[in-house]
Amino acid sequence: MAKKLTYELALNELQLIVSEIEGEGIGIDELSKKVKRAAELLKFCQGKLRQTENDVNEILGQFEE
Amino acid sequence: MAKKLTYELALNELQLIVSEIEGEGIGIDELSKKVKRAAELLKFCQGKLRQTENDVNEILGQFEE
Amino acid sequence: MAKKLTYELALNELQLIVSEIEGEGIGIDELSKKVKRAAELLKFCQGKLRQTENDVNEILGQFEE
Amino acid sequence: MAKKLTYELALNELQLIVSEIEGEGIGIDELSKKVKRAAELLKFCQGKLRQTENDVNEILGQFEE
Amino acid sequence: MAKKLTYELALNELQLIVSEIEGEGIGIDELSKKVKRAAELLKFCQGKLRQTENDVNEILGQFEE
Amino acid sequence: MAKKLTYELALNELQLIVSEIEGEGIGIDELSKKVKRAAELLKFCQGKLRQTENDVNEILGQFEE
Amino acid sequence: MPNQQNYSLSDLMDELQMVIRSSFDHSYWVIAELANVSGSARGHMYMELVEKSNHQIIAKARANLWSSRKHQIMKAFEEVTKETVKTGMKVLLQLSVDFHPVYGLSFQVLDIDPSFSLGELERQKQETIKRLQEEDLLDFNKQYVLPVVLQKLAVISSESAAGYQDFMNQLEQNTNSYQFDVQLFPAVMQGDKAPESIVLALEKLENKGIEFDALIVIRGGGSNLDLACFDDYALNVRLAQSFFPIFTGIGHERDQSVTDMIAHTRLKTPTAVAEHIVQHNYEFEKGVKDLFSYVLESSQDSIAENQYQLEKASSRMAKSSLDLLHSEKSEIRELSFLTNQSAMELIHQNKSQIQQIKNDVMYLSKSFIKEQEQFIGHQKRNVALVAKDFINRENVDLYPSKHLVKYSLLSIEKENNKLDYIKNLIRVSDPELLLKRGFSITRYNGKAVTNAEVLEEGNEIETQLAKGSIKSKIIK
Repeated sequence: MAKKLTYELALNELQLIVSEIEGEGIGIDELSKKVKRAAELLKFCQGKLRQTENDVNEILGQFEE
Repeated sequence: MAKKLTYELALNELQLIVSEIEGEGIGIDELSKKVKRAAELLKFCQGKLRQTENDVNEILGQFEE
Repeated sequence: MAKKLTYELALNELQLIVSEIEGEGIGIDELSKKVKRAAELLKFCQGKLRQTENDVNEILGQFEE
Repeated sequence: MAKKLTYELALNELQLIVSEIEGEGIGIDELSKKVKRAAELLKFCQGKLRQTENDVNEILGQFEE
Repeated sequence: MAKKLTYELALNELQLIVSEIEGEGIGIDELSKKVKRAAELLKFCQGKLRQTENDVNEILGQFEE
Repeated sequence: MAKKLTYELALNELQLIVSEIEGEGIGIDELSKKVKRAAELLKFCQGKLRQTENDVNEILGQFEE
Repeated sequence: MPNQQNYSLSDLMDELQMVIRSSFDHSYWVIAELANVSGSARGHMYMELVEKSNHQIIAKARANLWSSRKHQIMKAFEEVTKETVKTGMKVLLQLSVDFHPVYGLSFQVLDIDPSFSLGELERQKQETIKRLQEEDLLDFNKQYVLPVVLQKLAVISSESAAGYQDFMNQLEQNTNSYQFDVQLFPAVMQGDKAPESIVLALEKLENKGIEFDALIVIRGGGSNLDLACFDDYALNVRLAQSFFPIFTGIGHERDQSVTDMIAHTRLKTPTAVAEHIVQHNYEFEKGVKDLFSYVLESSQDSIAENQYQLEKASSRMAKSSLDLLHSEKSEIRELSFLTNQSAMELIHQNKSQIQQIKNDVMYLSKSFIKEQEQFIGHQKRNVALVAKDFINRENVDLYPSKHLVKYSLLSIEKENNKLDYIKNLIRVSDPELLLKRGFSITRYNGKAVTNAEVLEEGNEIETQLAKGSIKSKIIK
C-alpha cells in the first residue's frame, strides 16, 4: 500500500467493508478476509485513538504545573 | 481435483446436485454418489461457516475487553 | 461377469424379465429361471435402495442436530 | 512562516483550533496535528506571558526602592 | 522623536499607557512594549525629579553655610 | 537679554518665581527651569550683595584709618 | 509836436524844486524801516528807507544824516535803547524833504526818536518770547537735570573778552581744587553778526560728540551796546534746543535777555557763573560726604535685609519646590504601581485565558476521541453483526440439503414402489407358487406340454407336482 494508512482512510474502508458485507455482494471466503481486514482496521483506529489520547494527555499535561 | 475447493464452489456444486436430484434425471446409482458428495460438500460448507463464525467471534471478541 | 452390477443394470434386466414374463413368450422352465434371476435382481436393487436411504437419512441427521 | 509569531497571532490560531475541534470538522488524524500545534502555541503563549511578567517585575521592580 | 521629551509629556504618556493597559484594549505583544516604554518614562521622570531636587537642595545649600 | 540685569530686576524675578512655585501652577519641567533661573538669580544677587558689602567695607576701611 | 512848448531840463527841474520846496516846507515824523545804513568818510550816514506790506516794498526813499547832527542824535539814541542804529531797525525819523536838480529827491534826517525804537525792540522781544512760548521752547532747556558734578564745560564766548578771563580765573582758583575741562568755542557776542556766530559755535560744539555737562554762554568787558542780539528769535530757538543745559552770564544791565530766559540757569556775570558751578560741585561733595556715612550704614542694613530676603525667598522656593517634587514623586510611584498592577492583571487574565484554552483543547480533544472510540466500537459491533448475519444467511442457504434429502427419499420411494410392483409380478409368475396351488406341469420328452394335440396315445408323460412327479401313459 503506497498510501500511508490514516484514521480517516481506515474508517472509510471499515464503513465500505460493512456495507459490502451488508450488501451481500461477497461470499463467505471473502467475508473471512473482510472480517480480518476489518479487525486490522479497527485495531489501527483504536490504536490511533489511544495514541492521540496519550498525546493529548502528554502534551497538554505539561502545562498543569 | 486441481482447483481447491472453496465455500463458493462447494455451495454451487451442492445447489447443482439439489437441482439434479429435483430434476429426477438421475438414477439411484448416481443418487448415492451425489448424496455422498452432497454430504461432503455440506460438511465442508458448514465447517467453513463455523470457522468463519469463530473467526468473527474471535476477532471481534478482542475488543470486548 | 466383468461388468459390475449396478442398480440401473439390475433394474433394466428386471424390467426385461418382467416384459418377457408378461409377453408369455417363455416357457415354464425358463420362467422359473427368470423368476429366480428376477428375485436376485430385486434383492440387489432393494439392498441398494435401502443403503441409499440410509445415506440420505444419515445426511439429514447431520443437519437435524 | 514568514510572519513572526506573536502572542496575538498565537492566541487567534489557538481559538481557531478550539473552534475547529468543537465544530468537529476535523478528523482524528488532524486532531493529533492540531493538538500538537495547540501545544506549541500554548507553550509559546505561556512563555510570552512568563517573559512579559518577568519583564514587568524586573522593569517596575526598579521603582520599588 | 522631533519633539524633545519633557516631564509633562512623559507624565501624560505614562497616564495614557496606564489607562490603555487598564482599558484592556491591548494585547500581550503590545503590553511588553508599553511596559518597556513606561519604564523608560518612569526612569526619565524620576531622573528629572531627582535632578530638580538636587538643584533645589543645592540652592538651599548655598544659604546654609 | 537686551536689558542688563540689575539686583532689583533679579530680586523681582526671584520673588515672582517664588510666588509662581508657591502657587503650584507650574509643572516639573517649568519647575526645573524656574529653579535653575532662581539659582542664577540668587547667585547673581548674592554676588552683588557680597560685592557691595566688600565695597562698603573697603570704603569704610578708608575712613577708619 | 510843433505846437508844444519845449522846456530845458534845468527849467523843469528848477520848477520841480520850487514846487517841492514850497509844498513841503516843514519837517515830517515818518516811520520807516532801515533797509541799509552806510557811512561816509566824512562822517555822514546814508540810510535807505523802506516800507513793506506783506514783505513787498511799497515805498522806498533815501535819507541822509549829516555828520553835524549825527553824533548828538546817535548819542541820545544809544543812551535810551542801548542799541546802535542799524539795518533792519524800525525807526521814527524826523525828515525834511529836498529836491536837487542834479541829485533828485532826498530826505534829511533831522532827528530819530529813541523811545519809538525802544518800544519797537521791546515789541520784537515780546514777540520772540511769545513765539518761543508757543513752541514750548521757553522752558525747554530747563528740563535738563544737571549732572551732580559739572566738569566738562563748553564755553561760547569771545576769546578776548574780559568776562571769559574772569570766568576762567574764578573756576581755576576755586578753593576745593575741583578740576574742570573747559573748551572754548569763540563767537561774536554782540551786534548783528552775533546770532549767526553763536549758532555756528553751537553747531561746532554739538558736532564734537562730547558729552558736556553744561554749555556756558558768557560775555562781558566790551561795549554794553548791541545786546539785542540775545533777543534774536533764530538764535534762541537754536540755543533752547541745545544738547546741553545752558548757563548764561551775559551781563545785561537793563533786564534779562530772551537768552537768559530760555537758559537752564542764568546768572548776571561770567564770574557768577563760575561761582555757581563751583558751588554746585561743592554742594554735591558736601551732600556726598553727609550721605556717605548714612549710605554706608543703610547699605549694610540693606545688604543684611536683602540677604535675609534672598534666604527667605530661597527657602520658600525650596520648600514649595520640594513639596511639589514630593507630590510628583508620589504620583510617579503611583503610576509605577498602577502600571505594574494593570500589567499584572492583564497578564493574569491572559494566563487564565490560555489555561482555559488549554482546558478546552484538552476537553474537546478527549471528548472528540471518546466520540470516535464510541464510533469505532459501534463500527466493530456493526462488523460483527453484519458478519454474523451473513453467516446466518449462509447457514440458511445450506438448507437445500433438506430438499436433497426429500427428493432423494422420494426417488428411493419411487424405486421401491417400482421394485415392489416387479416383485409382485414376479411372484405371481413364479411356477413353484402355481404348483403349490395344485397346478402341475406335464412334460413330454422333458418338454412342458401346453397343447394336447402334440401328444399321441401312448406317449409317456411325466407330471410334475408341487412335491414329487408322476409318470403316466396317455390312454386317450
